[in-house]
Order: sequence, then C-alpha cells, then structure tokens
Amino acid sequence: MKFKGGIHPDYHKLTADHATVVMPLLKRYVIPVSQHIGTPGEIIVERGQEVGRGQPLTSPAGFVSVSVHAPTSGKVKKIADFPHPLGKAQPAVEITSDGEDAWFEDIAGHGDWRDLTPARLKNIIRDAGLVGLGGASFPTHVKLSPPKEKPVDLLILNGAECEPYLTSDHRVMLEHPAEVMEGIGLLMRALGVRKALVGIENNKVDAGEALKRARPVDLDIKVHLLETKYPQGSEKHLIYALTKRQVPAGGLPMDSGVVVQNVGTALSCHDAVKLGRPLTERVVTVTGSAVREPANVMVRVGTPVAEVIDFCGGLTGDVGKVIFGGPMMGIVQSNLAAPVLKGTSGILCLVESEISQFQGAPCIRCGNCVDACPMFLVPSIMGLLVERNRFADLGEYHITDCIECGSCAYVCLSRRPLVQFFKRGKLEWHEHVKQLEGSVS
Amino acid sequence: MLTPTAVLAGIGLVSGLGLAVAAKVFAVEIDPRQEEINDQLPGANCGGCGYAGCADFSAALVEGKADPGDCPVCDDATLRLLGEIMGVEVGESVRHVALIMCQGGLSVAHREGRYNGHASCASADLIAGGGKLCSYGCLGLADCQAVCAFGAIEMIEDCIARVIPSRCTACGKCVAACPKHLIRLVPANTQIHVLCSNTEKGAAARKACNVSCLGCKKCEKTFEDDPRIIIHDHLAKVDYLKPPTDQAVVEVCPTGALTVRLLDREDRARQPS
Amino acid sequence: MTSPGPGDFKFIISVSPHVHSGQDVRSVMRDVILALVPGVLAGIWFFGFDAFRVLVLAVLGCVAFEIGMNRLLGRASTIRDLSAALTGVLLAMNLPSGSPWWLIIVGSGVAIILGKAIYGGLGYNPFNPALVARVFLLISFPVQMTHWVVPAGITTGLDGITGATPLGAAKEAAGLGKSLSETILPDTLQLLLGNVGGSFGEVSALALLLGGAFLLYRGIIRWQIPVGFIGSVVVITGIAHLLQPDRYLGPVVHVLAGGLILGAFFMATDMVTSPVTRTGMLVFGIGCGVLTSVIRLWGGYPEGVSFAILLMNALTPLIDRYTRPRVFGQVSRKLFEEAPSS
Amino acid sequence: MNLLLLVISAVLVNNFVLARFLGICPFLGVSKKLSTAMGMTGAVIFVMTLAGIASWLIYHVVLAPLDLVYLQTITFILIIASMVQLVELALQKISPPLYRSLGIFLPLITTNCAVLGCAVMSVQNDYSLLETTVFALGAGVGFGLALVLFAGIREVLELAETPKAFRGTAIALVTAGVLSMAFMGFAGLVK
Repeated sequence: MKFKGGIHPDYHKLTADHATVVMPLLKRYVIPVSQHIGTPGEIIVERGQEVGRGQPLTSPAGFVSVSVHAPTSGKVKKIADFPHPLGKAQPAVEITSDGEDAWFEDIAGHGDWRDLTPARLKNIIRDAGLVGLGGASFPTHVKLSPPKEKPVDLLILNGAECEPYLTSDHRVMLEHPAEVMEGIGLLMRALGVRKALVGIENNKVDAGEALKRARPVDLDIKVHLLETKYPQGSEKHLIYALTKRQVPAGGLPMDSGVVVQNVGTALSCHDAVKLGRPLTERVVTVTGSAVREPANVMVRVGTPVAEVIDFCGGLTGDVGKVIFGGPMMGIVQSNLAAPVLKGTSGILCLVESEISQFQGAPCIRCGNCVDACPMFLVPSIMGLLVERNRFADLGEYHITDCIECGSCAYVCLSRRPLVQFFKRGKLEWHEHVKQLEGSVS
Repeated sequence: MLTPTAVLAGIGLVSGLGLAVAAKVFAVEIDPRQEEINDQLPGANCGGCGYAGCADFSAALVEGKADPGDCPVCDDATLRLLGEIMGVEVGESVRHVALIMCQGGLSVAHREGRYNGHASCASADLIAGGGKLCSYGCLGLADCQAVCAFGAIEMIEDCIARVIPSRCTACGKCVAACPKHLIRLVPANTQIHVLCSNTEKGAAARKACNVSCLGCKKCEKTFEDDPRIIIHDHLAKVDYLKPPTDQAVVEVCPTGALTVRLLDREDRARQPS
Repeated sequence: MTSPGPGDFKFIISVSPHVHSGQDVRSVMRDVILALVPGVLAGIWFFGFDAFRVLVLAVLGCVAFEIGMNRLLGRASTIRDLSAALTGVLLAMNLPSGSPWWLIIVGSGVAIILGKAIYGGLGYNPFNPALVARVFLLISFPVQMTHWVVPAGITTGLDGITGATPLGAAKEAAGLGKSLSETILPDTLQLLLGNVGGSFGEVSALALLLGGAFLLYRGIIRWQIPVGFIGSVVVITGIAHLLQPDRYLGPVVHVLAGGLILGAFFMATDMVTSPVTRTGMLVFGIGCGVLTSVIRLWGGYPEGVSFAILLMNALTPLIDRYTRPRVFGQVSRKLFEEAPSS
Repeated sequence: MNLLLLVISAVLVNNFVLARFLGICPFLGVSKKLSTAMGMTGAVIFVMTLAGIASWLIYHVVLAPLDLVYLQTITFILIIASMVQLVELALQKISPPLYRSLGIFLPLITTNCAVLGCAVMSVQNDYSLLETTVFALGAGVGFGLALVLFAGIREVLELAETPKAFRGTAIALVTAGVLSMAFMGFAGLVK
C-alpha cells in the first residue's frame, strides 16, 4: 500500500486531540464571489437587501460553477472588491448579521438519499454550492458527472490529510463517522458506483476505527490505513497506493476509472441532502506556535482571518507567516482582512524559527529532489532551466506534470525556491507553446 | 612541367563535372530576391540579427520573418535599399523611448511583507503580488534590466527601475518582460507624464504610496476645451498623440504623480526629485 | 491583542513549502569530512607527521585560494559551506606523503581556480576539483607525484626510501615481461590495513570502508556509484586474472590497492559532478569501473581511477539527459507529445 | 588484430581533437548545441572516410607512378573541397534545419585540418587501402566522440553563473583543456 518518492516531514499534529469548537456569530462577514475552480457565479443580490442564512448570493455561470451562500441572516452592506486570500482584491459581498441567524425559508431537507435519483442528488449538491474541501475546491457535482467515454467504477475518499499541522479531516472523521459514511453512500449513488475505498494515513488509526464501526450494512465501503508519508493525499498517489492504477500523465483520475472526494466533502454532502443546508461553514485547523490557543474551529465561510485568529487567542509577538492551508502547499497571507473560503482547510501561524527561508544558492545536484519527487521528475535541472529563462526546454522535462507538492524544496540542500520556479515555468511553457502554435498554424 | 598541370586540371575537371551533376540532383529552388538581398548584406555573418549568418538572415527577410532594421551593421542607405527590394516602407517617423509608469521606490511606497524567493519580478508577481502594498507597482527585481541589451535600464533605488532615455532603442523587450505591464513606448519629445499605474480609489492609493495618482481629476480640469489628460479608473492618462506642453500643469497634482521628465536630452538619469 | 490591520504587519511573503528538513550544504560537507577522518588518521599513522603536513597545507591552500577567488570575482564568501575544506582534504589524500610544499600549493590552486571558481563556484563545475588537480600534478610533475614512501609508522620516524605501490610493481613487471609470481607483493592483510606504498589517504582500505559505510548510512551518498564502480572493477579484473593469472593481479588486490575505495566512495560520489538520477549514478559507476580496469590492465599509468572519474564527469551531462526517469503515469516513452517544433 | 588497435588509437589514445589538437575550430564552433554537434559528427565522418579513400587512390594510382608526390597536399585539398560541396548540396536538400544550424561550419570542413591531417597521415604511414579506411573512420568517430562529449558539457555550462570574463569560448577552451588532460589517461593503451 505504498507509492514511490515523497518525504517524511515531522508532523506537529498539535490539535489532533482537540475537539472541534464552534465559533460564535459575528457581526460582519465578507463572502468572495470566486471561491472555486471554474467561472465565478453572477451576483443576484443588491445593496441593502435582507438575506436569510443559507440564501444563495450568486447563481452559477455555466456548468463548472457553483453559487455562494449567506453565512447568516442579515443585510447586504456592500458589494465591492475586498482582499482575497489567493492574490489581488476581488469582488465580494459584505453582510452585516441581524443577530437572529435565521435560516432562509426555502431551506428544507430532501429526505433519505436512497430514494433520490442520481440526477436529483447532483442538482442538490450543485445548488448547495458544494466544492472539494481538500484544498483544490473543484465543484463536486462536476466531478460526479464524468463523460460517457470515461467509465468510473470506484469512489475513493481522501482521509489522508498528509499536510503537517492540519487535523480538520481527522476531527470530521472522529466526530461525525455516521454522517460521513452516509455522505459516501450518497456520493456513490450520485456517481453510480457500487464500491468505495476510504484512504487514511496510519497516524489516524482512531478515525479509521470510528469509520469502520459506522459503516452502513448495505454499502460496500472499505477503510484502508496507508503509510504516513507526504504527499499521500495527492489524488494520483492515493489512487496508486489503494489500487495500483496509475493516472496517465497529464490526465485526470477519471481516466483510470476513479473519482476522489475529500471526507469533509462527504459530510457536507450529507448535510446538504438530509438537512438541505448549503456549504456555509467548515472545520478549519488554526495552529502553529504563533497562535496562542491552537484549535479545530467550525468557521463560517466569509469570516475574516483576523477574527478567527482572535478567537484562538490572537497572534504571539514573533509571528513570521500566516498561511492558508498546510506548511507544504499553503498560500502565504499578507493581509489578515482576507476571509476564510470554502477550500480553507487550515490557518497556520508560524514563528520565524519554525520557518525555513529560501536562499536560492546554486544547485549542487545532490539528487535529493529527484529521490523525493512523487511524479518522478528531475526538479534540479528544471529549476535551473527556469532560473536561466530557458523555458523552451521545460516540455521535455514534463513540467506540466509537477503537482507543486513541495517535497523537492523540503529536501533541497541549497534552499532553492523550486515550487516558485515551477509555477513560473508552467506559465512560461504554456506561453511558449501558444507562440509556437501561433507561428506554425 | 606539363604533367602536373594536366593532372591537376584533370582532377579539377572530374570533380567539377561530378558537382554539376550533384547540383542538378539536389537542386533547391531559392527565391531570386534572396540572392539580391544577400549581395547587399555586409556578409560578415556576425549573427547580430539573431540568425546564423547573412544568408540565413536574407532567407528570413524574404519569408517576412525578419525586417531590415534587425541588421545592426547595415547603414541607412542599405536599409532603404533592402526596403525597396522587399517593397516595404523602412525608417522611423518619431523616435520612441521606453518609460516606466511608476515612481514607487521604497522611500515613498510601502511594503506589505518581506519578500523571500526568486529574484525576478515575474516570479515574485506570482506570490501574493510580490509583497508590495500597491499591487500595481514596480517590484524592482530587475527583469527589465536583465532583458535590456543596451544597458538602458538602471535600478535607482530599492523597488524601482528607471530608463536611461539616451541609450534606449525602443526595441520593446522590457515592455514584454515587466509582469506588471508598467513600461510603455512613448515619443521622446514628450515631457509631461503620469508616472503611476494604480487604479485603486484615492484613499487606498494614498495608503500604498506617497506619489500615487488618486484620480482627483485636478489635472484633467485644467484642460477644459481640448482634453490632453484623461482620468480612467481613478488613474490619469496622458494622451501621447496630443501631449500637454505647458510644464506649469504639474504643480496642480497633489502627490507628484504628474511630473516632468525630459526624454530626449538626458544621458544619465537624475536622482528622483 | 487585536489582530493587526492590513499593511502595518511585516509577514514574510514566499512560495510554499514553508518548512524544511534541516539538512544543508554545510551539514553534508561536514559529514563527508567526518567520514574521511578514519582514512586520514590511518594515513598519518602509516606515513607519520609528513602526511599531517600535507593535509594542513592542502586545506589551508584551498581555503585561501577560495577566499582570494571570491574576492576577485566580487562574490559572497562561500567558506562557510566547507566545500573548499573538503576539496583540500580530498586533494591531500590523493598526494604522496612526501610531496614538497610547492606541489601542494600548486595543487590547491588548480583545484579551486581551474576546478571550481572559474566555472562560477560550487554547483557549476563539470569536473571533480580535487581530481583535476591530481591529474594536473600527475602529468606536470610525474616524479614528485610517484615518489612513494614506504610506510614507516609514526613511531619509528621517517626514512625517505621509496617503495613502489602494489599496482606500480605489477605494471613494471608486466612492462618487463616478468611474471607476477617473481615480484614481491604485500599480502591482503597489509593491503587491508594500509601498510603499503601509495598516496597518504588511499592506503587504508578498512578505514575508508568505515567512512563510506557511514556516508551510505547517513544517506549522503547513494549505493549506485560505489557498487557500480567496485563491482565492475571486480568483474573485469576477475576475468582478466582468470585468463592470465601470472600477468594480471587478482580482483581482491585490485579493490584494496590503489585509489579504488577512496575514488568509489568519496571522489566519484561528489554530488556536483555525478548524475542526479539513480539509474544515471549506476551507469556512471559502471563506466568509472570499466575505464579504471582498462587503464590499470592495459594502459600506460598504473592507476586509472582519477582519469576514469574525470572522463565519466565529462559524460555526466549526457548521462543525465538520457537516463531521465519515466514520469509517473507516463505510458509510452513519448506520451508527452512534443510541442510543435519551431 | 592491429586493425582494432588502429581504431582504438585513432578514437581514444591519439584522439584527433584532444590528443593531436586537430580540427579545433569546428570543435569549438559547433559544440554549443548537442543536436548540431551530432549533425556535424555525421558530416565529418562521411567526409573524412570518403576523402581518405579518394586521396589514397589518387596518391597510389596517379601521383606515385608519375612521381608527383609533391602535389599531394594541393590535390588532397581539392578532393576534400569537392566532397564537402557534395555534402553541402545533399544536406541542403535532405535536412534544411540541420543545414541551417550547421551554417558556416559545414563549408569550413574544407579547410579543416583534421580531415586533411587524416588523409596526409594515412599516406605517410603507408597504410593499405583497408587500413586507411579504418583509420579515417576511427579518426572521424574520435572527432565525433570528443565533439558530442564537449557539446554535452557546454550545454550544461550555459546554465552556469560563469564569471563575465570567462563566458562563452573562454570557458569552453578551459574545459577542453581539462578534457584533454583526462584523455591522457589512455596514453600507452596501444603498444
């Protein structure tokens, strides 16, 4: 049950045994319109409009798009550009809550998922604004409808949570095993598969036991404990570890007959179908030694980061970085006014001593990165090519197959910013290909 | 004495015949104009035009991939002649010069965080916009300087680049290299410029940088009858087809974003005022 | 404390990952120097104070030249990464203990300037700096470089009578057409312990094997190069010995004698000048082994390790290019269709 | 048996570029890119072998009987020139990209001392026709080996932060020096 490559970082799972804490209602929420991969929805509310909790604020624009919902009942204060965790300021809806936290009147449960047709299930999932909670935030209903020519026979649930520090999936599996299992069932039905596997790293044995005990009798769901190794949670490597199938390079999991969903997504799907509740809150791990009281917090989507950190005792003096996500792939924040998104699995506050700074010394070709790369690329030479602006040769080195997991930079002796080279390299390579196609055609 | 010359002539003749046959077998048709152009070119095969030699450059010229101006060695007379052969109009009307639309060095602009990574603007731009509070401003990691073949760009202070007009040949390489798209080719005879690209509202712009354009429209108002500066998206833009000439208009600007910079006479860039 | 508003809080802004394994160039170079200590001590034990003199001169020479070149090229000092010190130690171990002081200084100069600094410093040099110096000295000053001293041990003082190395003796015998049985050859135990003629660092096979095992255990070097190197030498010299026992030495002697152990574990595995992929390392190791055997058995020089490694260093760019691993999920070698060629 | 020794001597021990230092200008000129280096190797091997055979024939059939031996050099150059012209015409037709990338260095083979050297040497050492062909082939392969090896290194050196003064040909010459030092390891391989 292993994949080749990868690294063994020290895991710092400080909050593994902290029960999830619910954040109290706040006065102000900022809900960005773009929170998922795909076209952002169109805003369907205006300034001053009264909204109920869970009321959709945008309507999906096209198939690969979902709407965002109000986290609480209140009034739409302003629609403008607000700081966004993934880069420049972007349009968002600012809502001031009226304190009642009353559900929008159309919210109603849809009964047992076993009596609903797959198409109906997918519609409920889309209307509930469900996206992958693992971090990629790809619209769930799109993943559940693979094209005819790509038959899918297996659903895999990603409970690996291989990023150090993060424990949100762990808590979800421990605290709601039954709902997660039901959620898996409804996803299997929506996808039309009879088998499902749950992959959990063997540093979360209690979660595995909890899920096994909660397995519904009529569902063929097997829970497997996998070796704790980063990046076990990468879709391609989770599939390989569980089924030995290799997703073709440049392809998607469905190319090898599999769809992968995060365990948190399964729970949210269950809430959407059983209780009719859209995705407006999720478990976020707030951790790192720069935050006074690390905790797993049930946070409403749209809560500014500063508020969440305040709720956990605020930052210590010598904070170095505040990161959305884990330390291996997380995105650094420069402005704490940015709100929590659907895909935010963790808020990591690290002190300077915990952080390793990049030095960009010359590569001494030690080969550590070649051993660590789970996609079997050659990061040392690829990085050198980008550093010297030799973008035309990157295709030969398969830069587009890099999953930016950071394993190479973790073991790089010269502390080179390899993932930054590859992000840049991919952009420049696509530019190069476009120019070539332009000149050839 | 006769035999050596006879032997040599014989070998020469045989080889010549063989080659004549080979020339027919491997004939490759070449555009007649290519021969004509090739004769005009200096024939030094210096590679300054980016091709392997003059023959290669003339082939590219015929296929229209290159233009006569690429050859750094040819004098104007030859360039005009090449233009006629190709039936292409050659020569430039007004000299243009590159201009960086930003003055936000760290003495006036604020950082949002300490950037730690690859020392290249295009790479820094991928990480939270590069860590400068004004996300439109110059990151000062010298991508433009690295790509300028004429040494016409210098880093005059932390986080800001500046073009040396006298050395700039308007080749456009820096325009493409800047990830924030701050560099424009402007006529060298213009003097008044808005050196800012921040399109945020006034309050946010002022917080990000002391010399940012707040979109206050004061400069626009001074040209009631024939508009020479237009405000668009909280940012003033000079109309370079009908540029303002009266340098007094610069006093109107509260932050100094609208400023005078002579582009045709300086050889060394003056320190920022 | 209220969380800071935007702008007035100076976070570090960088790409992921934000954490690191902790190992860096300095720690790796330090481990390699540590692994060399047994070999150096054995050398000093057998060749006395003179060997220590060579070591100190070589290390100081290399460090001094590195400082000089950094200043000359206006580059930040790179002494901290201990690579110059390591080059010094390796260079010293490749020189006979009796080498004159100027030979060592010239060697250090060539190693640092010609071997590394001229290419732009650590990471860009195609050839192993210490070996560039050793081959340079071997060709320019053959007499001093083959002035082997019989190991007299630190206790009994030093007497400068020269003694041939085992490989040198075998080469002379082959040259004169004499059979091996007539020439006096040290028995295997002496070879293992290092009580034989040779460069001061390469003699004690046991001490070097100890250091090599330490490096393998720490994961600083990969098994592919030493195993490929020593394995192919054993195979080739083994066959040659079987075919003509009286003309060619047995594989055991070939492994323990000369610079093979030092070369396989410390010189060939120099990260900068060897391939980055595992298959590439195996090819590199085997290549070194084949070339060493060819030179030792039929070449002009008794010892081929240095030349073999330098030649394989030259081949490394090609090895890197043609031994790239197959990408995860890549079905055929050419799954990734090349971009339309310009 | 001595044919094998002849090849080993031509390819490794007395390598035309790294031991005899012949044909240095195409060696430096074409070794920037590996693909052009391979193209050049093909062209040189072809020209060398054909020129070797042709010059042996001319020498033994025409020059020696008429004791015009002193014409040897001029006739060899004439033959090599026409061989090169033949290759140039063929290459322009068969693979224009390779022709364009070789550029100026293809006609340069005419005055390439390695090709002329090989022809003259095979005559001086009084080799038979078979020996001349093998020697010329070995010399061409040796030249190719050195060229491809060197092109591999130079492509990597492109990525290095070489000090400004040494960029380009300077560092190439230094590297070629070290490479030829390494090749001296083969000295004495052939008795």
